[in-house]
Amino acid sequence: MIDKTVASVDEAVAGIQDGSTVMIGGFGRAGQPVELIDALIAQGATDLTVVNNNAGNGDTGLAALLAKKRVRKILCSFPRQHDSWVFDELYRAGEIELELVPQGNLAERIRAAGAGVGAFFSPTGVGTQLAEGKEERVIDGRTYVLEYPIKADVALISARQADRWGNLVYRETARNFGPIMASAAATTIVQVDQIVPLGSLEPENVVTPGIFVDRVVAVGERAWLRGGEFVGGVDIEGRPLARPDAAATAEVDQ
Amino acid sequence: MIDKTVASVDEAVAGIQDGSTVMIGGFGRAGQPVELIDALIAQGATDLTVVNNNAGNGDTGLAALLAKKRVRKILCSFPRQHDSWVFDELYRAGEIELELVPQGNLAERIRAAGAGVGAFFSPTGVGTQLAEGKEERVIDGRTYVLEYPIKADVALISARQADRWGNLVYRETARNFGPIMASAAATTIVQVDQIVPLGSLEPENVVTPGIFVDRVVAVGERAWLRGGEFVGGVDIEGRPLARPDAAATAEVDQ
Amino acid sequence: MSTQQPSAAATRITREQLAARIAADIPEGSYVNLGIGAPTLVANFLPDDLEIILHTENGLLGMGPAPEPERIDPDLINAGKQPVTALPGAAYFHHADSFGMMRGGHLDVCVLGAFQVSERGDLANWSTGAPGAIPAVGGAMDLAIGAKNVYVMTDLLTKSGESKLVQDCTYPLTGVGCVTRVYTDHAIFDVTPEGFAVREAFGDNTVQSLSELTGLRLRDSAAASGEGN
Amino acid sequence: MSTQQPSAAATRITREQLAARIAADIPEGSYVNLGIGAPTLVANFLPDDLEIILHTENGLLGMGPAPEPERIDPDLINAGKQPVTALPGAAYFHHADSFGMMRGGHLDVCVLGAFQVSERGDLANWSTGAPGAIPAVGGAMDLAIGAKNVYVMTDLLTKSGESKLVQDCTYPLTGVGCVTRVYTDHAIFDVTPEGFAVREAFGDNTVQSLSELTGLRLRDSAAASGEGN
Repeated sequence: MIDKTVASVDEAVAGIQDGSTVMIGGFGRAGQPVELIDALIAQGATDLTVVNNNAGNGDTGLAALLAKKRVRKILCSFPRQHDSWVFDELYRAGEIELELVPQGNLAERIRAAGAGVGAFFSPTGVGTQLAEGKEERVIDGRTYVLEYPIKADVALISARQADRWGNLVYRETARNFGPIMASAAATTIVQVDQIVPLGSLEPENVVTPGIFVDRVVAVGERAWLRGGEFVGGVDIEGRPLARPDAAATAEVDQ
Repeated sequence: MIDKTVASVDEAVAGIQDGSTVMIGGFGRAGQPVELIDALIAQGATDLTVVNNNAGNGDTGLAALLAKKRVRKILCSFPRQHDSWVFDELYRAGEIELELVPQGNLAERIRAAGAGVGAFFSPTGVGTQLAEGKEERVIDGRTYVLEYPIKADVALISARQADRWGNLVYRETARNFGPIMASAAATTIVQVDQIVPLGSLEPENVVTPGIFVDRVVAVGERAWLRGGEFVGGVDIEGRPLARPDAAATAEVDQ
Repeated sequence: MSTQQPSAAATRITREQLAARIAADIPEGSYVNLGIGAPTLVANFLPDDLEIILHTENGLLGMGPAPEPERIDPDLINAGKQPVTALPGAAYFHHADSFGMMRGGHLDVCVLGAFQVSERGDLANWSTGAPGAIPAVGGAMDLAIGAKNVYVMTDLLTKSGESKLVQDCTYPLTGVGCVTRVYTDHAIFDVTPEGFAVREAFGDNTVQSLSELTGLRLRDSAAASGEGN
Repeated sequence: MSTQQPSAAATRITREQLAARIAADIPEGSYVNLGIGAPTLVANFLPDDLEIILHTENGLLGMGPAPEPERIDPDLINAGKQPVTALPGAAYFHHADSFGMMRGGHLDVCVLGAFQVSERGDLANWSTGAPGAIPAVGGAMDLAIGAKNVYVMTDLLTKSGESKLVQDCTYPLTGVGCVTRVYTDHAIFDVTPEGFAVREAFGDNTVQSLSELTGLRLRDSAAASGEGN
């Protein structure tokens, strides 16, 4: 029997090596696999190259990994945000290397890695600083730059449900980088709200087929759902609304 | 109000010009938009370049379009089948031009057109007759050939359901080329079993977003479904099983 | 580059008026991406009785307005990471599909902010190039080259009075020759092969006064299209 | 190229035995594509108590056996356009995703037929190059270069007694250096940097007798891997 589920986030991230390239899903906080990142921090791997759209928000998740100085280099499209103070400080101190990639090239380069494309000509970034030194070619009268795949040793992503074969469905815009990162990493590790019995996911609606997934761990339902239904009552960071006593613990709540 | 639905297949294919490049969905008979092809035959456009995985089956659908000598050239991966006699005869008589493309390169070239990729390096076909004359490059120790997008003026595809915005869901392996062809054509025309009210299709499960779709026409439920549920009772060509009186009309039944 | 003292400001429309003006130019059935910042305002002026489908590059077509506070859904955000809603008829997709949609030219309109736009339609809106600044580009470069019509929404002048319409951008480029039209608080400009043409001047502004403000040779769109002078 | 009279045939196993032998080499949890024709037989010998996930390149993972005749579904077919079923845990996807899965190296095993396999692992299986024949390639070239392990399932000899294992393919190539292992009715051969190595000889066949049949220098896999001679 194929069973890709593991019992704990610690088991899920076991074996990640120092020096690995780690893709981390999410766009800002949406779809960010916070529990897996926390487990990676506890696991201790360092000298990592991280691929993410951003460079961490607040003090949790990816920002916490950065704060521990486990990340040598980050590939992303949008590091500077109102709550990216952890990255900002490291960058200004010269303690982290940045490869800035336009968001669509980032996505397409990740897809290319998963789909066995050796390189591709993209119209994005032509004539800009971010294409300097890259090969250019005019095709049918339009100028393109040659972009190469981004592969990873490990992908950490978040989805809503999985079965034991690793089939995944996501939720709303939290889908973002999950499907393409799952395809581009040697080992794909997924945190989900819930593991459902094989056959529960409608084959027409599976977004990431299990072939791209290696390990799945259930971390419990997100705070704004109950039994899979949206109930709300949280702010954009997932913290409970209008409960004064909740403010103190809000920083670790997503 | 956006309403991409049209009342008839004739209206759906109106305006297709002589000399157009027409993508036609389907893998063999699965997903082949037979009613739209019949309407195209009636509409009369000729000197067409057709993009399809195959080159027609039996005497209906794409085969019938070929038999009318409306097709100057076909791009496909697998023209020769046990029931491709129409194409076979035209090809042997030198009356149709063939560009043979490995299936995965065909799919990726169509996707590239839809996704604005200028060209891409594919490992498929390297060192074979089908890569002769193509640019080669070694990337990270592996040899690739450069492949260019395939665009079309029109795509004719088949799906299960659409809403008036043109959002589509498919059925099983009849999905095949539909989503990528929809993205690669200037005008995408879709036949569906059923048009459903806006909001009926779950946003998580939409396979082709309406942005890729221009016209939608309902052609009625396929013979092996009833109320959306599979009931069977047909052969692989969609003809009713074990009903002797049905044999005479079977050829036009799909 | 011409500069202009605030005290000598020509007639200007407000940012809300400008957003309404842009909204009025978007036909029903358009697929539209509104960039982060001021362009987001345009959504507030799209007529309720017209269906215009909003795209957000993080993976949604059919984006609706912000939810009530108690209905905020952290999984449902726009490119600016603000809470949004999804309309009936919406669809979700992953990032490669979303940016393929943009890069493939499927969006009818995108509206972007700008630091500078050149007469050839070059856009600079992602970096001031200031030393020590942390760079961030996001989807700006993809949007700039992807949509059929790239509209820029901006004040004509910087706070210090410099024209944002320029012969050549001095800030780092976002895209080359990509801008179709510039909507400013003073006037609307088309980017033409012969440079900027004034499509519509607001209030007391004239082609002449706008030329003085921008320091650029400007043409009259109506004249350019042969409809008069 | 060596030829062999049928009357002098060495011990051969049947096609069903060969399919069973291949099936036995596929570990549980593998993602497998079985090519059109003889390789399809392998599915019949995969143990019911092991989960091995079959891929069909027209857009399905988790392919099950053929349906009962009255349950044939024209929308649910394999790459050979035969009716199939979908198992619990299946997933559908479009052609670009399906071939990306293959090209991206995500399949563990694919099993293909062959006209010829060269000592360097070149595969010829799509065209005999006969003048006037209508060419058709389908997904053969994608499968050949995509899977982690490319197994060929074939008779060792053609009907006229020529070896299908060759120094250099004379038929048009499907893929270069792509074959991992060749399962034949006489023996199993690994493709190694030094050419074919006999992994397992069936019945009375020996490295020596197989060398004679194929006209090739063959090595013994056990010897090659240092496990003895």
